[in-house]
Amino acid sequence: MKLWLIPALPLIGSFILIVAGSRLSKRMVAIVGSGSVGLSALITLFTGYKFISTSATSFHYQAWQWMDVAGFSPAVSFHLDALSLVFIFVITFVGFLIHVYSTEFMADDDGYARFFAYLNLFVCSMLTLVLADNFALLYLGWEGVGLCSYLLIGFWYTEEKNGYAARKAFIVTRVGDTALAIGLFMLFQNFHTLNIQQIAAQAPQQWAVGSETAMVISLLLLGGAVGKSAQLPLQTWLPDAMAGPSPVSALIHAATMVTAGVYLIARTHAIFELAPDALMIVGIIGAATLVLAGFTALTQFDLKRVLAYSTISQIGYMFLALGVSAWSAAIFHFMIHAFFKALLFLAAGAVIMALHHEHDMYKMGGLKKKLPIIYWTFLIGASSLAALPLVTGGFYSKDQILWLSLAGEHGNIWFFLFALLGAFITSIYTFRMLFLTFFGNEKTHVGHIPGNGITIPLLILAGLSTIGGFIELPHSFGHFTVFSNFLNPVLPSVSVQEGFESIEWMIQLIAAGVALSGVYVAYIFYIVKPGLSEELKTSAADLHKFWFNGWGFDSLYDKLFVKPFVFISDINKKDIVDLFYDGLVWISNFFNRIFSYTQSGILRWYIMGIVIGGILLLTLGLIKN
Amino acid sequence: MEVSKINIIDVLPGIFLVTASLIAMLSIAIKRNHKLIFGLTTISLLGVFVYLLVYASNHRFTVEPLFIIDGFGTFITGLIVMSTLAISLLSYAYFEQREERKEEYYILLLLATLGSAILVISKHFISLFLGLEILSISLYSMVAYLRKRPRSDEAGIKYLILAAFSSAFLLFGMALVYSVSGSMNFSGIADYLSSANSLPLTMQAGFGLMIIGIGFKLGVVPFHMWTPDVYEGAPAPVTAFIATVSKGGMVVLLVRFFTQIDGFRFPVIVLSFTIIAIASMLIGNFLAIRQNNVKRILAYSSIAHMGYVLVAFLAGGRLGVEAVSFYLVAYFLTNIGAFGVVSILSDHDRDAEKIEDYQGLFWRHPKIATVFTAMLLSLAGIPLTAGFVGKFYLVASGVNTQLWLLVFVLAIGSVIGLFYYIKIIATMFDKSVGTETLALRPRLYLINLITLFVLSILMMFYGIYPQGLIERIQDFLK
Amino acid sequence: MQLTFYIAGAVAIISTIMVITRFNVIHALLYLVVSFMALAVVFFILGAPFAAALEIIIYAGAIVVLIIFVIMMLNLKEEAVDQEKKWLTPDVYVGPAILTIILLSELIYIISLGGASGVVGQVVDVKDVGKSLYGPYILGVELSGMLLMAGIVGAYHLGRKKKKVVHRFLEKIEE
Amino acid sequence: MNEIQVTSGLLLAAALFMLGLIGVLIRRNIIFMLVCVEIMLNSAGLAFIVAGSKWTQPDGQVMFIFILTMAAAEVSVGLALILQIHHQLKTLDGDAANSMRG
Repeated sequence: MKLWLIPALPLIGSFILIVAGSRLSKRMVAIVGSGSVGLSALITLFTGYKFISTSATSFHYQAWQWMDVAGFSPAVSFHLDALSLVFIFVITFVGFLIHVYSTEFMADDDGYARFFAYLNLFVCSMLTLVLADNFALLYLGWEGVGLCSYLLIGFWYTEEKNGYAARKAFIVTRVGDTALAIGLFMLFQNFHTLNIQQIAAQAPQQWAVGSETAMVISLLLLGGAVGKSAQLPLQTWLPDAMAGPSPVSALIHAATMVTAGVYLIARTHAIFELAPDALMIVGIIGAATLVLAGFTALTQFDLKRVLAYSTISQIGYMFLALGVSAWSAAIFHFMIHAFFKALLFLAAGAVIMALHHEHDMYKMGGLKKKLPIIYWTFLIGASSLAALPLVTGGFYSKDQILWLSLAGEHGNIWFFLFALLGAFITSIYTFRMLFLTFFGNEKTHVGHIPGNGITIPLLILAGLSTIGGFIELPHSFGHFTVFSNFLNPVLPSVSVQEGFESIEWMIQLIAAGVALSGVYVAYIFYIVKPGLSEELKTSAADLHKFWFNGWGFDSLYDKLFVKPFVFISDINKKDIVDLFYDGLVWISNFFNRIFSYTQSGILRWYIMGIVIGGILLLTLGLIKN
Repeated sequence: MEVSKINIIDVLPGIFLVTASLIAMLSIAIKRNHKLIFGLTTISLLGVFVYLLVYASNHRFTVEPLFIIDGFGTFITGLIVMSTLAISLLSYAYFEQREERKEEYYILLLLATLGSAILVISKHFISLFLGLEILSISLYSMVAYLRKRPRSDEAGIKYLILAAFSSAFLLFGMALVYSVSGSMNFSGIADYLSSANSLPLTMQAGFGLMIIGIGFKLGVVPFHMWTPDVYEGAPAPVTAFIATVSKGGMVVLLVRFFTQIDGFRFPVIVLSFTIIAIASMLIGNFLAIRQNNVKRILAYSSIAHMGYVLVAFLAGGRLGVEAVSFYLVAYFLTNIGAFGVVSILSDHDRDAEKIEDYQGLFWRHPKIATVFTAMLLSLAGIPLTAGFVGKFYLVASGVNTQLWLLVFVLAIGSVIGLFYYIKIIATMFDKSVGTETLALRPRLYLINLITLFVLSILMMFYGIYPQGLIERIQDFLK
Repeated sequence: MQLTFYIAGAVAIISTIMVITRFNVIHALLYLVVSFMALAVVFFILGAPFAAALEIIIYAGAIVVLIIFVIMMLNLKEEAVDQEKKWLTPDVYVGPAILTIILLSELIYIISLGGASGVVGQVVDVKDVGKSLYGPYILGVELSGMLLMAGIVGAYHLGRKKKKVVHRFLEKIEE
Repeated sequence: MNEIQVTSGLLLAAALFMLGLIGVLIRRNIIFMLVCVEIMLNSAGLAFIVAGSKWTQPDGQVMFIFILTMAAAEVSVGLALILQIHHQLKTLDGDAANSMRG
């Protein structure tokens, strides 16, 4: 079992690139950068094969125990079970494809080696996060992901707005991280261990269902998850994070970072199940986010921002699934989403690159002919995102969530309706994007025609996002449940409420209908009568603006937090806390002068010191006696 | 005569060292040859170490009435022997280039090591005293070894008068203890104390006077004033020896003595050591911050470090002893490394002790500067160095026994300490190139360089993977 | 017995006071010999005849003679006495004296109250000492040999007349 | 009563010890300092003999012998050093040897 190699290889790659990157040729950089992740992916395949063939429930590997002192025993040890296997599979494979894509995409960039170093580190952090067997290591990965996202979003740091976006991502996610850290402290306080498996095993014995502590801890963990996964109310960083290069966006959105929150909740589901109210909140956050983000996506004109909001919305689906205890459905959607979202981002990146870094969809169009491969793969990804029935992976994964949000034991009609509304909007904005970009007249000249480095990953991802759906089929399609069976040892399956089995086909029909009608609406608005959308925009200008600005969250936060904080900092320019440190310095210097005086170099003086010490010791003895 | 009772095997390390020093002396009588005597010294030290590795593991027996040979003692003896080996490797080039008669140095080095090794295994006032004095008397001459340097003589005489002076206190204290308890054996004193309900005043005074003698050797406040002057005046390898082997032996003795007599029962003793520890941690660091002489900075920092060690000593128990052992390993490694850097950079007339000598060192001698940086970071206790793990161990033992005040002062002291360690590092990275006054000797210093590399690799290794060493220590202390 | 002890003790103290206050080193050393002899008497009274003999032979004999030798080698002249007079002024000795008196009174208090009661005077003769020295403490004797060796090697190295500083290439020729 | 109390012996030792101590503190001549340290060591030896005599054990005298050994070794090294210093500094002033400080 060389489990530790999986995160170690990208780390080593990153290390090599940091140390020697400037001396290596671009070709070598590409080989080291993507090769390390590729090897990881191979080992993942091998490990996965072994895992399945031995039908083990978990592998455990302790790579390195730092020390074991007085009960403090930080160790780098990994735990592999079905859940983390799915994650590392997605991370390494999608990550690898993104790396390959980047070798072409970033070919002309000066920071080539730096880019791959960060990218490798990103993958390594995420792998550490999902493989960690204790929360301390998980937190390390968690922060590593945060750091790398900061570095990568601000990759083109010469432009001020990129730096701003990077800082925003870092600070906003920090809010969640803080909550998570407090939650972890509380966990340690309660269980005296940070081992995830032990905590999961002990939690049901220690807490009753609905226990207050469980509730508080769950909410704190949720806080962390919400921050990283860009859910309400901490979603504002993600759209700005588009400032980074497209492969970075793909990596953040598909394989790493935003899914960390989903992973965290799934991983700690034992705690969440003890706090049904917290679980309910997870569902509500998911439902609200998916609709909110969907409406915002409708109004964006920047290609990548549409995709960003769509990610927020899709993660909302996963949260909704988690909220109704449909654990494996959430993970299933995560996987499929990773495929098609990576595909969409990479394709979008190719489009943007072809159009000389033009992001505005209204300035695109007619690319269907010029970039056929991109078009077809993008179409597959878009259909999957819009969950077009039967042929797309997205349909099967999203359908499962829709179904369980209604019929699952924690499901209700409101969740279902929100999810349905979300699905409708999703297919509208998805096809709006497709139509605006690829159909109609060509508005910008096509420059760079993508080569193999870009098209091959796209084709593979397109394949995966189609085939991927067929590993888990609903009851009405033959009830093929490889995926949820696989996850079952880790994530309990959800039971369906009485009397709902019979209407499953109806729900599927509705979902399919909604998706198709969304496509139709988009078709009407953007192909048949292109003027119609403009009319709508002007007639409801305020609403459009409101949606366009992401429901005004940014300005709200600006008024609520940023402005007061700046105000306080203005008052406190000479930091009060600094006084303490200045004081320490002053005291040190003061004592230094005094005691330096005693080091006079005169022998008799030193003897005097010893005598005085002796007198003090004896006097102390006499007083205390 | 009942001489034959002593099992030769038990005291073999000591016999080995004695024989080595005798052979060294005889070889001088026949022909002076630096290389030969250096080789002899290193080989015999290696031999002792290998013997300790192979034969002496964690068994425990006593050689009545003077010695106790147990895991703790064996472990630290091994550490001492290895440290002396490293120091003698560093000494070769250092003394080779100086036109002194350098051969006697090795005899003294071996004898001093013997003294320290005896301190480590002694369980009786007589062996304590003899070990201490063998160590001290060898050190007097080692400190003043370079006779061309007035500073060396000055340091020598200061050390001699003060050490003899504090030995007198130690002896008087021991006499008082003996007069009350009727035994000079640690276990005899422990028996007396366990039968007595309270600590008799005379005995208490005896302990107090003994603390003066012990405190002097450790260089803790207020018996610390000799440290900077002696460190500065002594040749760099000798300074390394004083900082590590000489202090380490005393630490072990202190731990053994007070653990055996269970001195922690008596609040006045604990209070005395607490005050000494706090004063050492603070004053040692305070003294260093505006110092511009690297050797003196290291001297002041060693005062503080001994204060840190006292925290674990006061915590006592298994964890405390483990912490002391680990800390000593880390402390030995880093100090020998640091003084090794000083000695490698020293030229014919003076040691590289001014901070200006280090200006821009990184751009002139990147390897040496890197080693020195690593050593300083370890002294400062930056994570992933042995120093950090050692310090963490100390804190853990302190926290475990709720010595909050001590732990707090330890933290404050470390923060202050960071300042002057970083100051040296910053100086080394200063791009404005310093004066190239100190020339490295080619060829000769290769052996030093290799030693330094080994030391720094070990230091990093124990920082990244301390668990092996921890288990080793636990195994020895079983 | 008791009276002899007190007289010898008084002599020892007085002569030691004389030692530390003399300006001439040789005078001081002569008082030191007196002090050691008085102590030898004390040892004898305390029942340690062997120690008494050693005190005279080694301390009063060997060590003091050694010091006198060195003083003669240094060839100190009359100025040295004047120098000592200048050094030993009240502002030099008042402070230390006060400190020492504090320490002494503490020790007196502790010793007289501190439970070290009992009488002394039982003779422990050479035979006992010898048996114990070459019995259990044999290793100690060996070690004291090492101690002396360290002293001899050190003294030899440090005390050797300094060579004229010659260039390293010329050194061989001069030898 | 014709017996000598342990305390008297120890007090004599303490008095001599303190005289030696005061000598070290007030004399600037290094030879004097060395001599005074010898006085201190000697009085410590006295204390050992008193204690040994109290318990009628030879251990006190054994220790005295070792102290004697150490004193001899120390004086020899010390005198050699003093010779050195006299060569170097042309003085025996202990206070003059203060080139290292701070």
